[in-house]
Amino acid sequence: MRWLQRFWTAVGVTSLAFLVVTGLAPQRRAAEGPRESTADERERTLWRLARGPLLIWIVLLVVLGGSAWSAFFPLGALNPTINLLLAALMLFILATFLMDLKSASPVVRLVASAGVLWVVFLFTLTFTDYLSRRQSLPIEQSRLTLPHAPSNRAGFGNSESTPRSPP
Amino acid sequence: MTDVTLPFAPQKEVGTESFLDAGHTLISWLTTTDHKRIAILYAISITIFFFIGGIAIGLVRLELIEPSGMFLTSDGYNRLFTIHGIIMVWFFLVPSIPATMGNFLLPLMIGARDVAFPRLNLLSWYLYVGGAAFTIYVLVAGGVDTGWTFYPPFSSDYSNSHVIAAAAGVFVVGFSSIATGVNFITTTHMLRCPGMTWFRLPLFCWSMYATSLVMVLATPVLAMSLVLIVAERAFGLPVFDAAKGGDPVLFQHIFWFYSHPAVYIMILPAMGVVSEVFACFARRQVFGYTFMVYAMMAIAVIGFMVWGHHMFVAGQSQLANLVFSFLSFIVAVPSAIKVFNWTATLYRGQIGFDAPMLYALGFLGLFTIGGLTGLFLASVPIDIQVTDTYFVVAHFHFIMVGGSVSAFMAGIHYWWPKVTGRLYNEFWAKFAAITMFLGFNMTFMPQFLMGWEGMPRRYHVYPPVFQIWHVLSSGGAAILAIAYIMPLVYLTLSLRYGARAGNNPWHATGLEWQTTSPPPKHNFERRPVVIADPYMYHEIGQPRSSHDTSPPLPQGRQI
Amino acid sequence: MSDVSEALQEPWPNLAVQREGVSFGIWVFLASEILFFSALFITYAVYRSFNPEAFAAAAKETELFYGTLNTGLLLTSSMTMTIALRAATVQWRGVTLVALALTAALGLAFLLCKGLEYHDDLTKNLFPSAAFPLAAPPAQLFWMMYWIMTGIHAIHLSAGIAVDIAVLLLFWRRILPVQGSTMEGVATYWHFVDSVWLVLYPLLYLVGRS
Amino acid sequence: MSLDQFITEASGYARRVDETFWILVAISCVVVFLLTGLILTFIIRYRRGSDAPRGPLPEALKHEIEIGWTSATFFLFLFLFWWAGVELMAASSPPKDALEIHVVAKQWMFRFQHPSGAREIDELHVPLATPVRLAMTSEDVIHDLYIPALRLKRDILPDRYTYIWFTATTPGTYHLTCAEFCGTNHSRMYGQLDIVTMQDYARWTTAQPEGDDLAHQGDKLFHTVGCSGCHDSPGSTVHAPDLHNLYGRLVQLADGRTVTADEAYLRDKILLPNRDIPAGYAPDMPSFRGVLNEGQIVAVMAYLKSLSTTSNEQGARQ
Repeated sequence: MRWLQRFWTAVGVTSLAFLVVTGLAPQRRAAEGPRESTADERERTLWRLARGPLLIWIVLLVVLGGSAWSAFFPLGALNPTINLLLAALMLFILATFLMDLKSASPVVRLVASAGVLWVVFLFTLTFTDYLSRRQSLPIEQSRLTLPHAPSNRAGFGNSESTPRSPP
Repeated sequence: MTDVTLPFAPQKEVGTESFLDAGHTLISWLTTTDHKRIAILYAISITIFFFIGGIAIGLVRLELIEPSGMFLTSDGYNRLFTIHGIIMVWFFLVPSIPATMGNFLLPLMIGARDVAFPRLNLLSWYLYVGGAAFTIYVLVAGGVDTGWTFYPPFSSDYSNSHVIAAAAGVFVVGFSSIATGVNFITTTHMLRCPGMTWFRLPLFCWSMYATSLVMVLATPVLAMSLVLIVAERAFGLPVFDAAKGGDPVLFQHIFWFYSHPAVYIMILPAMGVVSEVFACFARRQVFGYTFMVYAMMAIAVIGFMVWGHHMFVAGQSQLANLVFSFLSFIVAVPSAIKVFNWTATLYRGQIGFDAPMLYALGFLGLFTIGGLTGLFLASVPIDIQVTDTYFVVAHFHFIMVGGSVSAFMAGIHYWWPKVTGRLYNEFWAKFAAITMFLGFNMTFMPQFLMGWEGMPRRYHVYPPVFQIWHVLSSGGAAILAIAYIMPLVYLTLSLRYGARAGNNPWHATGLEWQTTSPPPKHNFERRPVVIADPYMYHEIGQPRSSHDTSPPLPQGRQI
Repeated sequence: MSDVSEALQEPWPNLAVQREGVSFGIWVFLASEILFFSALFITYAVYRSFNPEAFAAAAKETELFYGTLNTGLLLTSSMTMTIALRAATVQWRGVTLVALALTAALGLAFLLCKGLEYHDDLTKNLFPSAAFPLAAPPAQLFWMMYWIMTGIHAIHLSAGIAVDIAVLLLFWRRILPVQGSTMEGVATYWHFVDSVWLVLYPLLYLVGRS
Repeated sequence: MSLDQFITEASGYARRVDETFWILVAISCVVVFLLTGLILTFIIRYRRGSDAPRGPLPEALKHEIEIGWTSATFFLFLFLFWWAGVELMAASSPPKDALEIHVVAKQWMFRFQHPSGAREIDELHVPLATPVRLAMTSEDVIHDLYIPALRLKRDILPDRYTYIWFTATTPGTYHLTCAEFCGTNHSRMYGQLDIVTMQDYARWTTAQPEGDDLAHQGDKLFHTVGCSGCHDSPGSTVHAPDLHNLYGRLVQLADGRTVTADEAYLRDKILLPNRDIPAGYAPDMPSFRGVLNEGQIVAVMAYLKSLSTTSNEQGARQ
């Protein structure tokens, strides 16, 4: 693991160099942000800026709480469904309001959904295989997933004529 | 040739400095953010790797002349074909056309000053170099013997070669391809010059766009599959451990989710290149432009849904076999359409047989055979017989070497005057093109035959009945090696001794030909505007004399 | 305005296109990242669908407290990051810097909690090995997924924190103008890392609690 | 060694695969000749400077041509898919009375175990005109059993069963080999398939030195490794299920599900005994992973099967 140490050393040295360079850089004077003069106006601007994110934050925390809380009720298969749906809801809120997909151009939204669509390709086709497998399954599971399938396995143990004794 | 005056074509102004003259120090090259210089950095790196991979397979072919081997141990043999696969796939073919020609031409063709993120572009080259460093380390330290596919549990538990370093190399170079992909997609969307609508994009740009799509969406999955292999090998985590209920076949799913689309990363750019070349040397508009565009996008998207045809014998379910077989047949349709369209482009043309055209015609023939044998592999019963045999080896070499490398050569010869401002020796170029075609067929045709007869791939020693085919194949490989060295020589010589090319030696219409050769640092002296569809070669009408090479209507001009 | 001319970079014709381009480019990269994680999710999904009981039993061993606390920390950091972005768009340097610093602090707090949690997990021998306490072999698959998923997420978060601090310093020393597309890129990436955790949380912590 | 060992069509399935193959070859040849002909005609007729007439094509025609060849290719490919798919479906499930031979692959050899108990390494004897089913598993990495003459190939996975089956029609000696890269001596992992008449197969079986058939070996193992201590001693303090007549029966599990005690279930119980406990029993059986190797597990399972009166295997044993 020597190379790992070297790697971290390199990371450390680079970060230090970065800190030194930025720290020593000459302070340039430039126009300061919003030009509201009074403290009152600044406060109002701040409130206007932070209001949206704060609201979203509260909503997200509530949904998170609901998700954790629901996990303790014995609902069977409904548990993961609820949890994942709530996660999807949180992702949707996050992407729409905090990642600004709401105001993004259509093509940006297209790109974001392309990522998701390709995940759907991956899942659909992979599960096409796994949900219909009759062989090469984990041995202890093969019978559980396909209780009714007229599987190869049905013929597996039919030993009616298996041993062919010599005449 | 160079004294033809072109409408709208800018004359080389006094004081116009080409990108090559923008700096002559090594540092100026290593810190450049100019897409054209990065393209050249890439070109040099992939050429080096092409020849390393070539030497590896040269030794393999030499070894295979005797059924029981000549000078290698089995381990040595396994390491050679693995390194050949890893280098040729990830360090040559994937970056070959996109990172060199794509980098150089995409901004030129759409009239941009550079790619969208020039520093990211440079970073992508450094990532390539980083990955390359790992691979060189693997080579020097003793190699890796898993095959380029890294199947567990062999790669994760049983191999005692440098799997982790090799996987790290591929992982890093994967991010280089993602960076290129992100850059190209953003460039195509955001930086098209005025007048360059989507359906005026040259097909090469479309091919780059489609390729980038695949790079961006497929490569990360490969990266993760390698992370999982390393997690199992380095930390002992039971990722694909069947004894713990894990599934080694799952790795194959994840791996081929990248590695089949990767084939399209290799072939789509080739399709783009030959579309340009056919149009230019047949002096005709590409037949069915819109169909070509849709076909390319269809290949890029459907290409993601066919990976399972690599796993027909791997223990995949029968239903999945059928589904993947069906989708594989479907994805062959757009490829077939493209072949028909190229052929139809020749109809009623003014066909000239310059070197790029010879390479492109070679591509057409070899790609057709590669594509047709793909149908064999898409039908499950035949695939069961020929998969993991030399038939498959021959098939994908027809696509990747007969297809991609021929197109790569066609592109190099076509744009060489633009990049360097020099013309190469036409005779040697044609001679190399024909030698390459013949050598290629001699190498890989016998492999189809022995593959069908049952000669498995990755075999160090083999049944003597196949010796005749192996000898033929090795002979072909020798010819092929010579054919690949020839361009290296005459192209290098042309840098010094070649005639000045002029701005548009082929009288081509594309925007890249409307600037100087080599182009200035910011590509165009004045702002380019696109005024026409691509490939208006036919606009001039009937030729006035038998040797007429009237300049066509250029796609755009600088204002 | 001098800030604007500084902010405009090479190939872009104007600032508006550059802004859109950067945000577009970041999203293309995120699409790639989605696929990166999806390879983990498919592995998890396949294994869990074949070993539901073992996964439920194994997931009971995770530290729900740390998991939920960390989710809260990340959600809060997303909030502060958005405030930083909003402040940057009106060029309010002070608020941007404070919000960025808060975000980085929350990110580091997440990593600290994660470290404590890892420590607890390791004391319980939950890293798959010969000493692994749970009997059913597929339980090891769950914990394998746990370590890889949280590990890779932590690496992403560390990268996010590094970029966050770097931008903070660049803004603070006025090397980069506060107005600019840089901030948008950083914020979008940060939210993405947060989103990944939102998926990991129910997969790793909420299974088998009922 | 001659080429016949590879290319002979040694089963009906192989013959049908070949038919499909040659049809595809014929189609490919037609396409290649057509295209080559067209390309050659075009590049000669329309070479630069020739006096062949040129001119633009009518727009409408262009569109029709595109649609024409797109749909033609599509339907051709659809047909090919259907053709190959039918082939596949026809070959998908073996007859129930197939002769079952176990294959265990390891670096770098194949071990075959016949129902009679006969074992061989890198050589497989099978009777003519009898359906044979190979149940395959690996002890280490992924291997692949490839029998060119039967046009069959299937990966062999660790801790998994994969299957192929065939009915050989042409007696002779053929090649079998590993087709999935499995390490250093991958290319030396091969053997031969002997397709012999039923009489010869029987004679060969009896001539094998292993006197015991699989079930007898299993019986011995059952007692030597300690299964019988709990499962076969009525006086034992341990409450373990009686294994007589278990095979093939429905088993009620503790969590309410019902499963068939098939081979996979038995194997599961030997290796991972504390999953899916039958109703009324405690999860207290030790795992035999590492105690029994693949071959021995097969033998024990054969013994357990022989305890079941629903099969007539018992009769065959006596």
